[in-house]
Amino acid sequence: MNRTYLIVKYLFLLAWSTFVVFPFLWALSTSFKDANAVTSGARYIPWLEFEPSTQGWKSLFTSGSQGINIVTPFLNSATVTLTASAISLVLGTLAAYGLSRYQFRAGFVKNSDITFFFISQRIMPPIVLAIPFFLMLREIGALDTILGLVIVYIALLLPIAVWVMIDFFGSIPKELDEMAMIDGCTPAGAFLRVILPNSLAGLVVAGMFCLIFGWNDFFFAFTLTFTKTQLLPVAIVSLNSSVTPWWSLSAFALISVTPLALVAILVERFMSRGSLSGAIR
Amino acid sequence: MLQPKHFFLLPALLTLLAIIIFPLLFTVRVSFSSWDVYQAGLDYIGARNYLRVFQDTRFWESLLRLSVMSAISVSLQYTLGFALALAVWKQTKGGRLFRVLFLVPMMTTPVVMSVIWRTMFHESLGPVNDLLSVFGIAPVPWLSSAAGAFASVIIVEVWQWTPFMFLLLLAGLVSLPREPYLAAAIDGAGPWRTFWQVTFPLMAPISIGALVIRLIEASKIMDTVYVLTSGGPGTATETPSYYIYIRGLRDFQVGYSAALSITYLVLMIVSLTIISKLLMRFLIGKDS
Amino acid sequence: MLTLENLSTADAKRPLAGLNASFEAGRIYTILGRTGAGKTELLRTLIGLDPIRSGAIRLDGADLLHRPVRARQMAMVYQQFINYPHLNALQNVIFPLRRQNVDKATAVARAREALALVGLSDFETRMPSELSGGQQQRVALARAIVKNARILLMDEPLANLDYKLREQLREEFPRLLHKNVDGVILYTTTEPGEAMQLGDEMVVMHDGKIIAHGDPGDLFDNPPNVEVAQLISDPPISVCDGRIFGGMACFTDGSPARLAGGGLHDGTAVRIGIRPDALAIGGDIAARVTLAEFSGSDTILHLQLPFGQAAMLLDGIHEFQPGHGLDVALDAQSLLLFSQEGANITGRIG
Amino acid sequence: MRKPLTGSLSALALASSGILGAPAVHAEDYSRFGISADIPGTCSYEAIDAKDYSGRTLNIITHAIPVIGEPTALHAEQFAELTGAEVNVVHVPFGDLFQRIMIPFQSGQNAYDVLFYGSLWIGDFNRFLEPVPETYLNSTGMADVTDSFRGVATWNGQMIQYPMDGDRHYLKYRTDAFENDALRVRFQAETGRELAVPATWEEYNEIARFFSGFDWDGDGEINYGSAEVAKRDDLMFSAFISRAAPYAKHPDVTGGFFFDLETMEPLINTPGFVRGLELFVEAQEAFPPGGTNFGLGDEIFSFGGGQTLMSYSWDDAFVQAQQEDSRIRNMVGAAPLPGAREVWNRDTGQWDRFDEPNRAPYMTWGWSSAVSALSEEKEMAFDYLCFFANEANTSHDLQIGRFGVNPYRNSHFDSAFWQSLGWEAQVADSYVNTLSQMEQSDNRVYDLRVPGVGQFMSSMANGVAEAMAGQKSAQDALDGVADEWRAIVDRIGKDRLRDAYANVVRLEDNTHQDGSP
Repeated sequence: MNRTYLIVKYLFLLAWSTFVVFPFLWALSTSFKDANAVTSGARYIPWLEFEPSTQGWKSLFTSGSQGINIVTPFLNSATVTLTASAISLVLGTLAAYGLSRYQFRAGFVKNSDITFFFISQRIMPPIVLAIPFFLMLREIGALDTILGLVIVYIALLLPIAVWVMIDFFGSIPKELDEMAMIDGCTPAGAFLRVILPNSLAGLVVAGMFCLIFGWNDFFFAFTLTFTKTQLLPVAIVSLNSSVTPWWSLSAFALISVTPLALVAILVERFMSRGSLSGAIR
Repeated sequence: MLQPKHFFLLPALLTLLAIIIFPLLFTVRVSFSSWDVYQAGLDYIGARNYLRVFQDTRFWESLLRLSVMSAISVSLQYTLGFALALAVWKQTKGGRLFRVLFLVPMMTTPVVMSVIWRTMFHESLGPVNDLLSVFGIAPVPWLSSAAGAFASVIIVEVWQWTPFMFLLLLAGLVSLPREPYLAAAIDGAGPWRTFWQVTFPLMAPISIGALVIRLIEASKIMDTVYVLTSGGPGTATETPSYYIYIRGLRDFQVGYSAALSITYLVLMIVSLTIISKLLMRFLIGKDS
Repeated sequence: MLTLENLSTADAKRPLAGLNASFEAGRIYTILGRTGAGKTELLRTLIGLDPIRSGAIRLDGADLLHRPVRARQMAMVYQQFINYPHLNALQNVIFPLRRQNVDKATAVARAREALALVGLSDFETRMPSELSGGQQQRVALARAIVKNARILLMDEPLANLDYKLREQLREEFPRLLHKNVDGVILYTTTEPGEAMQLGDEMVVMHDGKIIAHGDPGDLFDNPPNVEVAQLISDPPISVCDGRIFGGMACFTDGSPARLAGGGLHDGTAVRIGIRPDALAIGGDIAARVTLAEFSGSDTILHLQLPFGQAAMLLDGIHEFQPGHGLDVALDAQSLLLFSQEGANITGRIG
Repeated sequence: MRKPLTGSLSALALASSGILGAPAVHAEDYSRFGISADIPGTCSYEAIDAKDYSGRTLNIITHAIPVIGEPTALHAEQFAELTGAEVNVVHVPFGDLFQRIMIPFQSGQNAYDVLFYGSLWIGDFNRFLEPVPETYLNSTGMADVTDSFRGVATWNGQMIQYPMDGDRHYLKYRTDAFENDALRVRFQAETGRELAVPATWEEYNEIARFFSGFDWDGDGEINYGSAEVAKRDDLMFSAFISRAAPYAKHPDVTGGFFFDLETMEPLINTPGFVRGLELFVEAQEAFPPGGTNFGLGDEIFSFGGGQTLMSYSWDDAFVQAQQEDSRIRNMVGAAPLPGAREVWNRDTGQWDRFDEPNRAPYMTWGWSSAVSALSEEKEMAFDYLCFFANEANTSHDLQIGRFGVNPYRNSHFDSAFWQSLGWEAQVADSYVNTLSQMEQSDNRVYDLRVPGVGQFMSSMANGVAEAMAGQKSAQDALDGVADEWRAIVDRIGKDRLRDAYANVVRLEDNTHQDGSP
């Protein structure tokens, strides 16, 4: 019984790993192909099955007309994502703490309604917000700037931060804050000295979600910029001409996922320590 | 009067309001206008756009399709995510590697990853049919048959977002109290019964949160559809978000797409409220 | 001296209803009541965590209500073992001192002292998660003591510990607290034994009200009313209906309880309390066992008597099947007589 | 990567500029820009070099790299170096280009000075575009642009787009298969007809079906009959127009192809279109696996990669097949789009029979460029466009297939030019002849260049997709499209549309502004 269970478990883990890894391996292989290698059917191993070409990778680091140089977009993306995530995380954590510890009431609006208001911001399909955001940023002169994107991304990311952190704070006993206040802390002191240091796991998870959704947003980065401020996902589609460059997109997919994969390693550390305890609940 | 509690909530609330209030009100206003590709402006045409939404079978069909699609894909994500979380929860050889690996798909850029998947599903140049042929399976019309396209979209969604469920559920599992398990062990419950009588009920609150959030996100599915199938074949994979995109930014019927969006928003809020109530009753057995 | 004047709350699940009491420094007050009687609510209100609706709280005459939590000079030990998870044992105890602006060196010295008092000198650098439940609660106690608070609140501090530890700490507490705490000590518990053992004075709460306040021994011997009587003994006193007949209390089957009738008219309905030790095996009352349960090294038998139900305490472990019949005797000295309204009107015969 | 300019090419380029006699000796050598030599002209390297735009900025939106996007960026770099201007270029995939330009237009935001986009959007963009100034209308390059491409750039008698590319749909086929005797014999045995380049879409479908499902070129991979753009929201609408045109565009009927210009009643569900759609649906059986979901990129890969026998759309697939490292280089031929022997005559309400198949070349939308009316750098913007399309640059760009710059000047229809790039004479001839024949046709079909063209086309594409997927019959699907078109006409306004559509009908009916033939 136990043995069968173990075998089944590992088969399942291996099968899923294969499923997870396969697209990356395919992308890795494809990133070294050219049009000829692509059009001659499914080929997997360079040299053996096709003549490798580095044009996919080169096209991502070419300044000039024949490719894009993703270094600047990479830095832009990092700036926008990190700034917006940091602001969202700070504001979202504060709000989530307030909502999890205090009762708010304004007319018929209660805590649960405020929480829902935050989360409901994720429901709206982004497409329809493109034009209003465009007009708004235009008014404040923030079109095609890092600032403008940060503003919009905060609206996208704040709800995520609030959602994760409300769940997280819900798992931290209220008595801990009370204890801190009994021991002489102000409400802010209790939050900063006691709750925050114990929320690292939640912050890591919330931060990770912010980074994921910020880093990978294509739509707003695309609609709200012109020629000066280019983010990473927008840069890559510059190569998506009549013929989709399988090779460049594959190379890009691998490059783009790397910084976040490092975040995954960080998150895993918290998971194995068990200190994500109730990151969500 | 401002109390300490307000200093926690208000910065975020006011920031979000400041950013979102204009777009939101503007969208509502636009939905009552005839803003279109030839005339940009806020005239007032009453509820004409909404009447059109009401008669737009393509929209309602896409909603129906979406509910089937997201129900299948989110429940697959949940089941698989739960199974994976259970599998690496206890001491597992290579557990850390698995955990990192399982997280990575959700970190990929959907707009790019969908292209990679499209190349994989390519019926004559892609590896999926090529590998299937090794097992003697005839080429599957992944993107050119209604069922295949539907399945492809779901496969990509499951690939990308099962990690989300996995992470949330694993975090939940790790923080479960130990006592109920001791009690179950004393009762002599087997692993199957322990799961259903202890683990699953204890995980219910996390499950509901994760399911609702995934439903919200999954319902916005758009990049995947655009890249993989363009909503086709026919309209077999057209979702409301993609349809709104077509109407709004391809056709540039700004007023009409705003009306579609507001309708969508209201329907989503209503159905998510109902769904979470039902989940509560089903999984926890209580209301609210 | 801590004084409550007509203290009421509204919001809580178990509102307090017009509490009046005063507590003196240097004494341990145990607050006894069932879960939900309002004990915790009282402590939370005192410390300022829950708002009040009306009334006043004074410390040596000064109004405490308008002071924020951090300035009420109170300390609290929770039922759950609440320590700061990110700080080690020593840092936990230092924490309140630093908030009082005690300089670092002094704080460390005093914290060490406090940890030594609770016997944790060897565990200073352990994180709370690396300590046992009992040790965690000792850290919490040290953190409460070290502040030199005017008022120390302890909310069922032993409830979540296992039996042995509980016994051990119960032994230690009175000496430890008396020696190290100058202020008022309020200690809530659901266990009558603990309340009597630890309390210099005992307060009994029921339904958000204080229903008795006095010396534990007195209250036990002579509970002022039927609620107190039921709360104060474990297993609880059983209450059966009765009637005055010939100036004497009798059970509903007519058998005499051999209690003076308290001057009531014949036929007046009364309630007769039977302490668990009032019953003994071997007598003329036919009884049937409905349930046998064990409490420590004792056996509690729930019996069906001709005039009602009552619990009996037996030394040692005895196996009885439900339905087993046996004859019992009733000791009149251990009976209590209550008016229909619940007041204790016990009068001994002779 | 780039081939050196050959003698014949420079001769051609010089000839095209009409200043053959001028001395080719210049004070400065511009060959460092990748051209073999500057060619004198209005916007030659030398002329632009003389301008000083330092400290000023030019913002350009264009298509993704490489098609049009690469030459845009290349010439932007050159322009910047010559004039000292700062030039920013943003590259956008075709599917998102319209909204990326339209949102700033509608909100009055001056986002881009120069725009490269699909010429069919002129109906939507015309209000926001700056007419081409006199100087440039009289430039050396402009004089040589063919009539049809001048027409494409003109709106209400005014040129508002700057011609820099010529596009059309034509048929591409594998000559190695058509000339293979064994296959010819087999084809005859099976169908009873001789194998020839299809002259009608019925023949196209038949030949495609025959060549589907076996490895007729011996490369070890199974081959198929036809690669077409059939993915709904890709460019499928263009493919459908190509197929339907000869059945629906009667040479004797004037006054509108998509609409009856007088009533603005949609013609999309008339028998000619229905027949075209039925044949499109039928053709699916000769598609490669997944072919019903092919976008333009897939089509190019499929035909250009040697998988399919025939394809029709823009130049890309042909150019891909003719790449130096292509497996099927010089095994491809170009031909006019197939025609129809039965053509619907909406004047008489019946089918007319044609012994010589009726051809209706689809002058499909292609790349065009324009200057935004909101721009504050209009002079520099037009200088850039004129420089982009100067004689030296155009000759250079035509040589590089991936640039997507295709013949649009009379001088480009010269077989020798293409042979100089290593094309075999037969291939080059078929290419040039096919293209120039289209220019000479009197029965051309143009895109529906009206406001809201996106709405009309996406509605049409959806109906076509429903028929292709078997969700509806061809007639039902197009009836549905016609209903939607009527609704769009009501929303946008009949008169507004008629005014715009008249521009298209004038081109189709070969009439001039004043209505005279």
